[in-house]
Amino acid sequence: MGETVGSAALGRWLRAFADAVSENADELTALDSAIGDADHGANMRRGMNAVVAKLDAAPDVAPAALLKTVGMTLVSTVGGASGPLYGTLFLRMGTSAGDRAELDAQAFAAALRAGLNGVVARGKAVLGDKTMVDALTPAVDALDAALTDGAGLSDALHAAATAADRGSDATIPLVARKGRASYLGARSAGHRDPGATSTALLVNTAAASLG
Amino acid sequence: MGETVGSAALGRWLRAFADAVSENADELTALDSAIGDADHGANMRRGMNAVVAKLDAAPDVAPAALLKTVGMTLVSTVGGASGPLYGTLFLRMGTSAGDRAELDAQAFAAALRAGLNGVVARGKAVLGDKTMVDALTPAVDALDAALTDGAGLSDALHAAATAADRGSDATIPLVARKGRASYLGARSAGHRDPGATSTALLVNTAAASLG
Amino acid sequence: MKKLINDTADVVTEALRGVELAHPQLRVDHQNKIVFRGDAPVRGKVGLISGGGSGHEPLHGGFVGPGMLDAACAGEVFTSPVPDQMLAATQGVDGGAGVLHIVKNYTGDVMNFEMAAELAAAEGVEVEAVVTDDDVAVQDSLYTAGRRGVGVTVLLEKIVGAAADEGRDLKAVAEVARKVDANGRSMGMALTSCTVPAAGKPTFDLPDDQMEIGIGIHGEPGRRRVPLAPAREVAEMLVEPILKDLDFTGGDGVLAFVNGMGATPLLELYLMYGEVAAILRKAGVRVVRSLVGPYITSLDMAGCSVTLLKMDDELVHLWDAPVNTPGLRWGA
Amino acid sequence: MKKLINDTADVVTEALRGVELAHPQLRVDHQNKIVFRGDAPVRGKVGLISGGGSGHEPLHGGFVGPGMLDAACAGEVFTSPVPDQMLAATQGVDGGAGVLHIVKNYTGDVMNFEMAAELAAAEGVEVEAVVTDDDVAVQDSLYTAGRRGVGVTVLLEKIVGAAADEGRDLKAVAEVARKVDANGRSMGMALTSCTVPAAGKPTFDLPDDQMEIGIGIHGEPGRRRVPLAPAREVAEMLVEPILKDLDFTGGDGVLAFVNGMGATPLLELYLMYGEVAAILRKAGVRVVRSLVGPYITSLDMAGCSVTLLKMDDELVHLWDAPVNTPGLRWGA
Ligand SMILES: Nc1ncnc2c1ncn2[C@@H]1O[C@H](COP(=O)(O)OP(=O)(O)O)[C@@H](O)[C@H]1O
Ligand SMILES: Nc1ncnc2c1ncn2[C@@H]1O[C@H](COP(=O)(O)OP(=O)(O)O)[C@@H](O)[C@H]1O
Ligand SMILES: [Mg+2]
Ligand SMILES: [Mg+2]
Ligand SMILES: [Mg+2]
Ligand SMILES: [Mg+2]
Repeated sequence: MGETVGSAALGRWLRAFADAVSENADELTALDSAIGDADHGANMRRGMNAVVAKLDAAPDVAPAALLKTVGMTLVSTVGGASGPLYGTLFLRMGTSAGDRAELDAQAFAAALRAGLNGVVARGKAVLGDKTMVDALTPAVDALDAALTDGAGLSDALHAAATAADRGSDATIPLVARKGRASYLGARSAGHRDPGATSTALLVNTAAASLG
Repeated sequence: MGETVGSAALGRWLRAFADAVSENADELTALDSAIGDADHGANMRRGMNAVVAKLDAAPDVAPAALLKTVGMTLVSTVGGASGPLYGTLFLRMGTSAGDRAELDAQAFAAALRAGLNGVVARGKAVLGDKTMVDALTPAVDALDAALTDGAGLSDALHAAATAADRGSDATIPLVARKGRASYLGARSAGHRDPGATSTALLVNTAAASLG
Repeated sequence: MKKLINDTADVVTEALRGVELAHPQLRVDHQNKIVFRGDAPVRGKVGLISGGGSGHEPLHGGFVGPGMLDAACAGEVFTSPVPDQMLAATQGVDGGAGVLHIVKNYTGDVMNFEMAAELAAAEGVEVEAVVTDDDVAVQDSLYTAGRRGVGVTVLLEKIVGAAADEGRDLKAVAEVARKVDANGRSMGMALTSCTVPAAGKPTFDLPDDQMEIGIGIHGEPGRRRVPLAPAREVAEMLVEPILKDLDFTGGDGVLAFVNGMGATPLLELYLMYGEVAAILRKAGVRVVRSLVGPYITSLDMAGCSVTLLKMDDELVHLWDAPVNTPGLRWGA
Repeated sequence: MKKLINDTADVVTEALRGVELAHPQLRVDHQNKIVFRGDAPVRGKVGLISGGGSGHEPLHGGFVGPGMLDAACAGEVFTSPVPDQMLAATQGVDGGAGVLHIVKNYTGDVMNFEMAAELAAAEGVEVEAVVTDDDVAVQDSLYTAGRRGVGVTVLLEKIVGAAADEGRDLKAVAEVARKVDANGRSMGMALTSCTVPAAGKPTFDLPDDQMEIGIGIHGEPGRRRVPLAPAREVAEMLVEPILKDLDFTGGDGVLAFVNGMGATPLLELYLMYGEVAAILRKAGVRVVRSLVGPYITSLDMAGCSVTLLKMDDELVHLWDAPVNTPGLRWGA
């Protein structure tokens, strides 16, 4: 633990996320049953299991390489909408990490924002479309704001996690305009978005394992 | 009503049988669900509805012609195992009736026995195979016996009906050796045979409407 | 009951209307519920007809066309057609070389086809009948109705259709048919019951954790009810009694046919085919041809059956010959 | 859950094993879950690949072969394949004339195929993509994911396959594909839910007396839930929105396609086809070709969809051209 994030910390985070996905896979799939095709839990679990296997096989790499491996593994194993989106998130984080051995709070926040921008570029969703962007955007904003206010990384990530949870909650009343749920039109309202839910897990496990 | 059976009486009998089949169609099908293919009620109802339509269209024919029409109508509309069997029963009764305008008790009994023989010739079932033969054989035997004992047609038909019911009951413990139920082997035991059940209805309606 | 139908009494009639509209190369006699090839009777060719209760589609109507049947009689759902239909079909396909009746071994089918053959003979048409009885789930005995005709019927209609197309005479065509029946064996299973439209509810109750092994194509209960098992064990339960009944090793190999009962998706049928093929390989049975899909079904029953047919050069040649029907088509 | 499977994680892998064994003319890349025609790449011919989540069989793997696709990528059940698979398929079918990607319009499929196209371009393979989006159940708008790709995909793969077979170049083949998509419309319905193996229970609850109109092929809920109705009313509910969306009268007529969702028997599909044809006749729409059967399914869902495609001489000619795949075959 500390004010910077290196490969060991990233590994802890990703393993914690993998555990959270596994524990919540049935719930994620249930959410996807309501407004999608009942596979988001299975997709994310398959992908994160593959990520953990990669981490086990090659633990000692720099943050950029690690994040890119995670991204490519997700792209190659998840499929569906979440594969390219989560994959792009980590690929862009890797690019943003550059050749740093450790990311300080600012660099980590910048990487996460680069990831968010990648998700938006790939999926073309805007805030309020009822997607993972609705959890990720407020989380990245809260992280930046807390750091600007002088908070430490840990406090800032906890603020981000709270924002991600709120963003996930906020998807419930929305009518989906992107992804499979958009086929439902008005009937998509009243259901939590599965991708926003898994993204909230991602940010919460970051708060628990980083900083 | 009387000691002889003419076309009017035959018509009453067949209409009564049609009504009984219709009322019991669901039960016959349920019996056939247990050890067959769930269509005996539908088959017999379709056939007897067609018979009634024929009777309505051409009521004034001699017994032989009437019985042959009934037989041919059943052959042409029922299908399955019961179509050829019930059809043959009535076709042979018609042949046996010859050119009589009225069948006395002996002639009626002889006709029914001819019908039974036709069923056996067509289906090759013997007593105890768990088929309609198990209801029809004791009924014909009881009819003959009662007439030999000096009973009137009405009493003799009531004896035949009782024997048919018993014969139908007696199929319950049997293992089927003919028809679809034979595929079940030992599992056919414990179920009443649908064809024996409809045959008992046939003999009971005869007792109620003839003699 | 959830079905895409109107009145339960009209299911067969209305489906035949759809068949006629979808397949202009076929002709439908609506009164007699017969599907004819459009050019029947074919002069000089042995006519092939079959028929049976409806609910097994594509069997038989979907197998009418060049290289296979000349006509098929549709009975009510799961009820044999009547002799009048069979007689009309026989007369309609008689091109002067006689007519073969392909009959699945069910009491009703056999008796109705017998009556039809008697009527046709009286009309001067030469008729032979061949009865399929390939279902090893049923004990075969002189004292029962014998084995049911199931999957082999599909293969037989194709192979015998090719033999008739080659111009063989009625005796020779019937001989090929009997050879196919003698060399084929089948066994089926169900995960769920079918629902006969007129009955309105499932024919049998099958608990969520049970399956029926040895099921017939009319939802007739099978050999035994057992707990759900993985596909590879199901494949064992179907293949093992077939291999016990007839030696399929050696010779010119077999045609392996995994059939869907109606509600089982192709994904599962291919998975089952993989399991069946693996068992056959282990047993030393060489597969030279295969067929996977719903070809002889049981309405909306979920489940499958396995059929093996011993092949020889003649049967392979006839199997590969062109066929052009809605249900099976190649080379044409 | 009652399915003929082993482990839920192995369903696709094991089904592909069965596909390979049942169809020696195909080649299966098990690692990448790709079904290839055995002779791919075909020199000088535009390569056609498609792919998507599994569970829609015969789509897409069953449509691989001469006259149709060169390869199909199988994703997990209802989950788009990944770019690695699509790249491997693209490279495997590239005969020097470029490769067309046929993509059903789902966010996941589109994004994965986009990534694959970027990778293929980097490897120097010329790629065009065409996206099918024919489902009128879904509101079409710039601000949503747009319409789903459903039944038209089947027709497109056949027609475009014939165009590629004729030796047309990539641009021309893609143009035919876009023409088919622009002229086709579909609408589906479900009587029951499907069950995704990994989920283990039905995707949605549909009461015994209700049906879902406008369903997608992944069990995505549709336009509305209504009480069960006779087939002729169901046909109205499907055809009417299609005719409202595009004028199908006049011209060279239409191809009418009644598709089964997986668990609906052929008997009902033909009955539905009769109803659809009757409505079209009344509406002045002339049917010149037809297709009836389960071609783009949704696992074990009961229900059907209707697709209409406006034909012209070119499309009729391409539709009638020979095709030789497990799922569609004629003239070869
Ligand atoms: N265009 C998009 N932009 C951002 N996120 C999206 C987009 N489309 C879908 N998603 C996210 O993906 C999630 C669904 O993922 P998943 O179920 O794994 O894939 P699929 O929809 O292909 O089955 C949705 O809940 C949503 O959060
Ligand atoms: N060989 C036979 N001889 C006499 N009766 C028979 C024979 N086979 C079947 N049956 C009778 O037919 C009945 C079944 O009739 P039905 O259900 O209408 O025909 P199917 O069995 O063709 O569906 C049986 O219950 C039995 O009584
Ligand atoms: Mg999903
Ligand atoms: Mg019956
Ligand atoms: Mg029957
Ligand atoms: Mg998915």
